[in-house]
Amino acid sequence: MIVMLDLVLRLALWLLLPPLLPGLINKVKAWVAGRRGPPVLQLYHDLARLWQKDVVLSNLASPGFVIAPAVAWVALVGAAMLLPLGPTGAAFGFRGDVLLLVYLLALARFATAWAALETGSAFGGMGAAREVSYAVLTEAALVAAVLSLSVQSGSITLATLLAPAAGAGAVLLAGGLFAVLLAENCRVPFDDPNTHLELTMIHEVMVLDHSGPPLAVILHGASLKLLLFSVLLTEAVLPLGRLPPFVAAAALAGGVLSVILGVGLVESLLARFAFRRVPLLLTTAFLLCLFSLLVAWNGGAA
Amino acid sequence: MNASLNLLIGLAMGLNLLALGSSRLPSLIRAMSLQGVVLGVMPLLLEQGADWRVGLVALATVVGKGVVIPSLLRRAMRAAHIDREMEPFIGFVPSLLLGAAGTIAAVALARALPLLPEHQGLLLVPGSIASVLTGFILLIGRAKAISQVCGYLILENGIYLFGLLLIHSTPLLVESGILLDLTVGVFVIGIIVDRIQRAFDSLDTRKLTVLRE
Amino acid sequence: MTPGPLLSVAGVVLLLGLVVGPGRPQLWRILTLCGVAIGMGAAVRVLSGGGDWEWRSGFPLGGEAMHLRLDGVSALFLVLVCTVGGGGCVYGGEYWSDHHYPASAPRGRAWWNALLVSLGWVLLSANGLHFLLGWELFTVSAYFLITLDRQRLQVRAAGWLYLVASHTGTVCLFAFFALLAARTGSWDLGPLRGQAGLSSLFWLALLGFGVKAGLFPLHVWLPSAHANAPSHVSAILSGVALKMGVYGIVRFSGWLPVPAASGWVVIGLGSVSALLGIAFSVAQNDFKRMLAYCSVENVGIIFIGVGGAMLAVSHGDAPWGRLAMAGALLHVWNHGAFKSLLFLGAGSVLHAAGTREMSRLGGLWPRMPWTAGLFVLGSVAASGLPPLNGLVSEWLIYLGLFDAVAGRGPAGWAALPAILALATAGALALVGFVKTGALIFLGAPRTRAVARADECGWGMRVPMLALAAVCLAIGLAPVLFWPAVSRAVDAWHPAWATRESPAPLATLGLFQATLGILVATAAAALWYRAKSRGGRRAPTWDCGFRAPTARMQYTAASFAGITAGWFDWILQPMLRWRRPRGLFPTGAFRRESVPETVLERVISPVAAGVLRVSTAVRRLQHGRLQSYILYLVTGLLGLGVLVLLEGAP
Amino acid sequence: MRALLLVIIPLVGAALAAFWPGNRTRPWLLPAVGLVHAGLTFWLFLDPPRVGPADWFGFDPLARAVLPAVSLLFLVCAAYGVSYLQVRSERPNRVFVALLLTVLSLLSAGHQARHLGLLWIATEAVTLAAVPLLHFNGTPRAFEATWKYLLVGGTGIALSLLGSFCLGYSSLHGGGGGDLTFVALMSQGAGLSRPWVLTAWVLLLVGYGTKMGLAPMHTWKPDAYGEAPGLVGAILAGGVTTVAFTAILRVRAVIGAAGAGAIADRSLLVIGLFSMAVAALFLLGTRDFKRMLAYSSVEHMGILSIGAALGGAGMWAALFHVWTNSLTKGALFLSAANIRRAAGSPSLDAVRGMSVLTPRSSALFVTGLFAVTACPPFGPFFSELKVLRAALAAGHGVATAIFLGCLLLAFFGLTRVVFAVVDGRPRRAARVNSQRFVETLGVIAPPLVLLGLSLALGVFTPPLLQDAWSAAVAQLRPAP
Repeated sequence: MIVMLDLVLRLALWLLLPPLLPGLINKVKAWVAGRRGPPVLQLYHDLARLWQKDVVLSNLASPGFVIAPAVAWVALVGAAMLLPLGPTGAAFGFRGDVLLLVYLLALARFATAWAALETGSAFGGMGAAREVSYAVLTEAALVAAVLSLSVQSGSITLATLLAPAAGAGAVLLAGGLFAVLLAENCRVPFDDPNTHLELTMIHEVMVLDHSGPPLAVILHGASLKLLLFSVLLTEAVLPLGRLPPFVAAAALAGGVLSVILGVGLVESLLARFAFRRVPLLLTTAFLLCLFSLLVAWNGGAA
Repeated sequence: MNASLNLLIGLAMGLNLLALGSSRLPSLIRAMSLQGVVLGVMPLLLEQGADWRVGLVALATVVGKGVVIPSLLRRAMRAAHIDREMEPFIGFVPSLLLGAAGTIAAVALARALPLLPEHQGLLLVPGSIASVLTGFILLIGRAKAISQVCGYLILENGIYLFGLLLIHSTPLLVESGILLDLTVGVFVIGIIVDRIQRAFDSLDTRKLTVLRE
Repeated sequence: MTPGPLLSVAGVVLLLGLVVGPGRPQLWRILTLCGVAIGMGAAVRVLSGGGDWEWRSGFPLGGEAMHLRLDGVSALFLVLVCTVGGGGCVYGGEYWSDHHYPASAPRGRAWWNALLVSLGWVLLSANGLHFLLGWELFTVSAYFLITLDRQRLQVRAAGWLYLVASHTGTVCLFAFFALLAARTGSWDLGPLRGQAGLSSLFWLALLGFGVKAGLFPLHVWLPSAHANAPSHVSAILSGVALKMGVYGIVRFSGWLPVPAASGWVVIGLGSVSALLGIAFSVAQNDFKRMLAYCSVENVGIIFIGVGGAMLAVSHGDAPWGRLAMAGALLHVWNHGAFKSLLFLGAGSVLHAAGTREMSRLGGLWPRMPWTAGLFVLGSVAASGLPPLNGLVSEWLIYLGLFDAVAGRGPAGWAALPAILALATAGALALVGFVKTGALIFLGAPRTRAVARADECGWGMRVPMLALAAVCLAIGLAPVLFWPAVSRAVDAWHPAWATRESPAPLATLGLFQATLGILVATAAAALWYRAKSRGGRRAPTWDCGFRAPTARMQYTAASFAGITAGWFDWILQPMLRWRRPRGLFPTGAFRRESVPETVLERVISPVAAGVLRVSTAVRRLQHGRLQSYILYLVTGLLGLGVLVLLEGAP
Repeated sequence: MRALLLVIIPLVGAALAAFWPGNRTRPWLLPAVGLVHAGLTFWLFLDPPRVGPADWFGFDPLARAVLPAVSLLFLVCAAYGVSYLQVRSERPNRVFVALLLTVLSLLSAGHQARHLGLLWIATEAVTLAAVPLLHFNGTPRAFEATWKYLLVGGTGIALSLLGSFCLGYSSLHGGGGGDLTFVALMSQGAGLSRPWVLTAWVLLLVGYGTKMGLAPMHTWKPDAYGEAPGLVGAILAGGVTTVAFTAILRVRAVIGAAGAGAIADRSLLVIGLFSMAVAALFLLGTRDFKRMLAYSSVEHMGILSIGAALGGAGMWAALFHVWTNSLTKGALFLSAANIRRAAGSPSLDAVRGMSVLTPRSSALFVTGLFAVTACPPFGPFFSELKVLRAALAAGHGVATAIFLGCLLLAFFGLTRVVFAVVDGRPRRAARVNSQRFVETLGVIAPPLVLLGLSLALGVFTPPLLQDAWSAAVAQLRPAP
């Protein structure tokens, strides 16, 4: 019973909280720019409206066009459920679940890119190609980060993996993972979620032809992914496992908020990179994670 | 006895050089046939004396190499209207020098090979090697089929010379060898040279290079 | 029944099929299916704990008494042979029918059975001479299967390349087995780990079997052969024949001692194959070549696992090696299943559309919904994504390697790059499969040929469905397959036999199954919601572009452009293009092709050099008798000098 | 006496053929004599006669180990010859048939010669008897080939005579009374004069090596095999080369007894490897499928020579390879002859797509290709692997690597040529020409039988045959 309740609460948290984050980011950006900005809860309104809206499908689209967003969303929810939440630990942890998390993210990516290609539009192809290509580097960085955490903790179960601090390499790891977060969630400087109809985007061009409930699912999934990465980053860097439960919970919340703040600030202060420089930045992120891995390896040996 | 034999061997070696140096086919054929006759006489001069079989071999050699083969060659030569070796692969002067060097090498080489007591002092081994080398030089260096046949026959003369060492201990081997070689000679000349002459209308081996990679 | 009678019946039935096959397709199909089913029975019996089977004949064959042996390792591969062999046989009946190919279809049936029998023979042989015998027969039958369509020059060229490459490998194996026989004094094979003097032989085996397996620098024959072969043949080549190379390495690294460096080399080669194989795969425009290169990647993944296990053994029998080997062996099955499925799907597309170029396809899903669905399923499995089988085996390998890293021993240094290579290769595979699936099935048809395409019949559909079922079964219930795999691992390294499964496969299976159910539910729900919200059809919006044409869609080269760009150093793409000029441009084009770099940049120049030597040497046979005599004299002098030198005290 | 019959019967047959009136019926003498000869050989094989140590001639273990292969090959080729000569009924075949039978007789004599001189006489006589067979076609190309065959072969045979003299002379040094039987020479052992023995070995190896076709003395081979009728090629490649090889083996036994076995083995190994390398390089580029067979033959002579150099096991494998190579090469020659006849040319420039015009011969040709390149289950696979194993057991690592490399290059070359002949779309000239050639049973069955024999020999090597090889090895390499 307790287990069920735990599960339901977690699910509720993961489903209800994410749409808040984009609103917060927008608030930060508005605040930096000195504007009022849209309401924090804007995305909730949008989602509700989209869910009610009619759907227009491309002539060329197969059922996969609608199914894929659902697949991606389930994959992201599954990944989120694997992630431990600070002091409460994971809903169900097992050896190697961290790899499953990485591959669930990949499944979500596969589905998103597939859906983008359904309509045969050049934009869809462009976005999908960029999405899957850059993900090669982010995935390498993510796995390097996981390796570094695993070396440190001697475990490959998320709950124990994320409990101790990142140690000496924490700063490197934080930098690397933050870059991965920005790239995976299509934020500046990799992508610009605000511009539309531009040839240089990733995520937005992939969902150009989606409408109504599928689009709502996609947007919700995107925000869920943002939360997922924020939590992952926070837990990877902060030694939550060593703190008392309430402090840990507060630290987690604070961590997520500061990540969001960071994203907002980056978006306000930086311009989007030219595309040919994106791989360079991602390689840097990968190298940061790799260095933290080496630090962890040597630290353990010493 | 040995002295007269050595004299004949020396004569044969001289004929080698003559064969190498002659540009006209008739003189080449003459040198070859003369050498054959000289060789044919040799068994009769060997110390051990001669029985009827040796005599037969001698006769066959003299007749074959001195008469039959030269006449066949001359006939082929006339049929093909050639009497001169043009543009040999190895020139006459180089051939001569090579032949001379070969003769010296043969003498040197023969020292490395021990002789039986009864053969001490005989020049058979160096003479044999020198003739074989001469034969090779002609085979390699001449363009006309007839010259090559002469080379082949001189090569066989060399082997014949060597065979004289053994003619009394292993008569069968030597005698049959000599006779079979004669047959080859006749075969080559009588049939093939003739056929080639008819098929190609020439005895220039430069034309016999259709089969190649 | 013990495996013995089963195997002999299977062999006889298959041989009977070989004999009657050319004339009677129906009977052939029945016989072949019976044969593989019975063979499968024998293998399953061994894998389900029925005990190993071993048999020695009283009579000699080729001067040696026969020695057959079916243990866990060979049974595991035998299951694969039977599965794909049966599937391909059914598929081939419709795909390569007598109606379409009256000349070659009968031949193809006979060679198919010859291939199956020789594959089984290789797996059973425990005698070096007989192993080679089966190995060569397998190579030759595969050659004739590849070149069934001998009229086409391309096919013949690909077949010849396959043949000579295989023969190169076989020559290495000649040396390997002959050396083994010379050192042990017998052709008999079996566990010989104690004889340390044999360890250096492993390098020969790696070379010989590596060619067959398609490890990276040795893979040169693979893309063209797999692309040009009839698709059911590609399926068995890629799904099964490559695994024979893996089998060889697994078999002999288990039976013979290996050098200390071997684990490092194998895991290194595996990583390189995985990364570069998939890099080439992503850059292809021909979808069968793409699948072929993807096989190079998967073989690389398998070798990462095998190399990891070898490292573990050489580092004190570390238990994580068991995981790596189990992952590798399970991946043998998995790759066999999903790659065969993909090749069969590719064959269906080829059959319908008549081209292998992705950039000439598109929009096939409404015409071929079954093929499209099954191809996507195969793609998901091949990309190693949950909830299908590709993930399970990769996950096992990951677990082993992560444990190696956690152990912080020297083996960790090999495991670290391997993990990164595995992860990167996985992400690249995703690029490749999204590209391939989408370009073939999604969007608008790019050429008219596509518009006439038709879905394949049930004869081709059923084998694909069966293979898809295998992918699903291993993905959703891996725990059912664990005992079989673990028996194979134990047969490889008996010292690990007592330990329990260290991987929570049951939990993984539960998670995968739940995920599968949730995906299905969510998809259905969203589909229903979309339908209820209108689901109106309209032209693709495409940012308001009014007259989109099929030619404006993304092409294969543009999709892969970013990733291929990172590998330009090895891909060496050849670009030919003409810019549009003037106000009314005409005749602009841009063609990009990716050569087989190792073949064209390394092997071809070497081959050209050898041919130059050959040409130079052949000039010596110029027809002049004088020179021939000179050669003879030279030979005489040469031998004289040799004897003089040798004879000198 | 029975052993002598092997020589006499074919000679009688030859005489009969020389006076046989009918051009159409005369070829039947070939299989008739071949059958008697094979039967007699088989009888002798099962029940070998006693051979006295001083006998000049006899069916000794070495003859028993090799001669049946030649006899078998001749029988099949003779059967092929009947159909072949019917196809070529425009040419008189009196000389051809008579000399083919003479060749058989002389081959039998050569294999059974236990005397240095006799051996030389038989070999020389075979050389001469084969001359008219080579120019059976009567074309200028054939005469050119014959001319080269005769002069190169003649030079070689002259050198082997010189070598025989040297060996004889060395025996005189050792106090021998001029007895040149191999048994007597071997019994003299180290008493033979060493400088003369070594000189003799070099000369004999070059001389008989020329006959065998070892590089660089192989130059006559492509021309002769390329221009001769297929069955003559098969007999030359499978029979005459075998005589030369047994000659080398017998001489090597004497050299070995004289204490120079290691030197002899080294020279055999070197010349064998050199032959394989040269053959492989030529095979890579040759554009004539009949010449290709000649180079392949050179390669296999190299393998034989290497096997002979590798001690007892190697020699055993070499004798095995004599069988497998003779039979397999025979099948290749006969099927190539069919294709050549149908296509009207042996050149790759003019021939392709023969699987359309002569499907059966092409299938046989391709099968023969795989058989000769050591593809199981045919015989060469087993014999070559045994050579390989012997080489590795003897510790010749580098030589083995070269050996395998040459096999590989040869495989490249052979497959290239054969598939070029078989595949593709036939040319018009070949189409027209091939209408005059019918693939009757008479021209298809012989190569098929040979392939079947090669297969059976590899898979089920008769124990009796294995014993025969072992006995021959014991004769040639007596245990010290």
